[in-house]
Amino acid sequence: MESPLRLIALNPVDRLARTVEALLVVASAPLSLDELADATEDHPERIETAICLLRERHAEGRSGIVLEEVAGGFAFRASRDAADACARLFERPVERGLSQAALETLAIVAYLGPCSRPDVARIRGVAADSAVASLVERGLISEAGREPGQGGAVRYRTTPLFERVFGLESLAALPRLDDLGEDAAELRERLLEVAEARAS
Amino acid sequence: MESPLRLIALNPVDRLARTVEALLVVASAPLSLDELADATEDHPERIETAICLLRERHAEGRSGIVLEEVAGGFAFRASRDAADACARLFERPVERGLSQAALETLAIVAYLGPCSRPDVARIRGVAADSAVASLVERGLISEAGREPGQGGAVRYRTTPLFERVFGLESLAALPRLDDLGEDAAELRERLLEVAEARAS
Amino acid sequence: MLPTPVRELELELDAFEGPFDLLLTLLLKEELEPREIDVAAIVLAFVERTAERDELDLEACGEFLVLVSALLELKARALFPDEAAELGELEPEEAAEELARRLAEYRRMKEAAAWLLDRLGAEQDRFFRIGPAPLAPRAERVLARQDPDALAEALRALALPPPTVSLGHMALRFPPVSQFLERFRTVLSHRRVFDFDGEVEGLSRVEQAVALLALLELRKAGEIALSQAQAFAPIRVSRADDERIHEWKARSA
Repeated sequence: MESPLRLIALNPVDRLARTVEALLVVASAPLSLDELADATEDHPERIETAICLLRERHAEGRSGIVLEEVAGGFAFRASRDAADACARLFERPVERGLSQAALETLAIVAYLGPCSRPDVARIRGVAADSAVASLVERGLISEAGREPGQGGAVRYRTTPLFERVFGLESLAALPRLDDLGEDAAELRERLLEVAEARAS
Repeated sequence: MESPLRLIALNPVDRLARTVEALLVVASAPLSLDELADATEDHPERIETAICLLRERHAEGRSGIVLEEVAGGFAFRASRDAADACARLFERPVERGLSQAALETLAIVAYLGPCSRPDVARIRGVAADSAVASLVERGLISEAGREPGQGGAVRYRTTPLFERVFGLESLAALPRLDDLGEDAAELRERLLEVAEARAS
Repeated sequence: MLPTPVRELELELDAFEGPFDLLLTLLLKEELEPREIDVAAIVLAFVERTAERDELDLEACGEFLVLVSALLELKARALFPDEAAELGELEPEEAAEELARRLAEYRRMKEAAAWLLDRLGAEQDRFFRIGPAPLAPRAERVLARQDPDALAEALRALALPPPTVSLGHMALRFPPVSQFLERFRTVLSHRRVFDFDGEVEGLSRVEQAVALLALLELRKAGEIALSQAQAFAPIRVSRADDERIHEWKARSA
């Protein structure tokens, strides 16, 4: 606990520096001087003074948290001493499998051809936004134009990485689903019918 | 620039504390003791000592960066003094408040999860589709497979973000349902009265 | 306690006068027969009360729906003691317990929701970073080799028709009584008399139960007359004015 005396004695620039520190630790992108000034409702010159103070406090060799000026503003990074530990933290073990949501979304896109998020959502019966986003991020599906018509939704198709991961020479090598429909159109029809029954 | 002399003189726990600081400032989610131990290749007990040191250094009122135990691990957050400045710059995941329906749905998923939309509807007596969709969109709940059996409904569970937003060390920090309100006890009493009336 | 508007809803029914929550207590204590309760009148009272207020209290509406549908369920079970067993294998007493259990569960979840709301208020000045740090190293996600059969399986599962969902214990599994009210009114606008059994033939037992409730409500409102030659004989439904004519004829004869 801090003594009241120290609170009173706190230098205003130091107080501002703390607020800037707080903003930077929460930000997920570098913050510019102007953004910091707006957020703190303070003058850019005083922000600069606070930044000077923080630069000293969060210098390489003095703290694990290092203040860095990058394009677009200021951000915290890990100190160089901690590079190995950071590498271990971010080096992810090989993932064994996909979530149910990801697997279903991937199956729909692979078997039915380019599909939009609304398509996937209709067939699965739940919103597909996060599943699609995560598959795009992993490089298993990618954008493939838009649905016809103005303002059509973005469509997605599987990528070469998808084929590699599933050990397929091409999409034609997918296990057959003849019992569900003769072609992609019939399959789509069937899936939409079931989805409708599920929703009602 | 720091003198080599000071580097040599650096206390080993202090050095470890700096590495932990560095890991926490780049991590995208709270890190558990084990994760910190793995990344630093150090013993959990020593990590604990380092955390103690950091807790003091990054205490409310002492730094803009505050160390917090949350969602099963440790994370940095902005100091409370900086809340106004943060609010001007960042949108909280639940900035615009949660509807009563969303809060009830969230409570059901947190306590009974993983559970499906029909589960939620059964308890609330009304459909929960839009509440579930809004909670998924805010990242407070996410898909967790489907119910077993044919045509099973998608199940949901709360996310680590839920724990962070509500400041819970873990889901175990939720109050026990039995402790909630006297209404439940009163209803149970009525129930017992019914049972006794029938037995007599 | 129930939210004020529902709890304090003053009811003036034939069988009961007082606040809704007392009615509920009496039902749970089995001091009142569910079959004596005029559900339509309760709905009417609630709608009137709601209309008097400027604001629509959705919470109260939700609470009310749960209560009324549970009440309807109790009433249907009490009306069909034999079929109740078939419907949900629940005795009326068990149904009462089930109602209390369901209400308790819903109430606990509401309490939990209130707790979360409080907590959210208390956490309003704590900000964490959501998402990755701006200068964090980028992590590559490496996925192990996957089996393409898993894709086929996933799609096959999505193509399976869902099980016929058993809504046996859902509060809102009844078709609306109003549906049958309208239906019977329409039939009677074309015909003076019809057989209830013939009209509900082919409907599920639950639908038949609700249809009978509708019939009773119409009878209570004085819109129709009911007659039955003997127990288990078809129920004959006629317009109320026709009944009066019959009565008059009978008395004059």
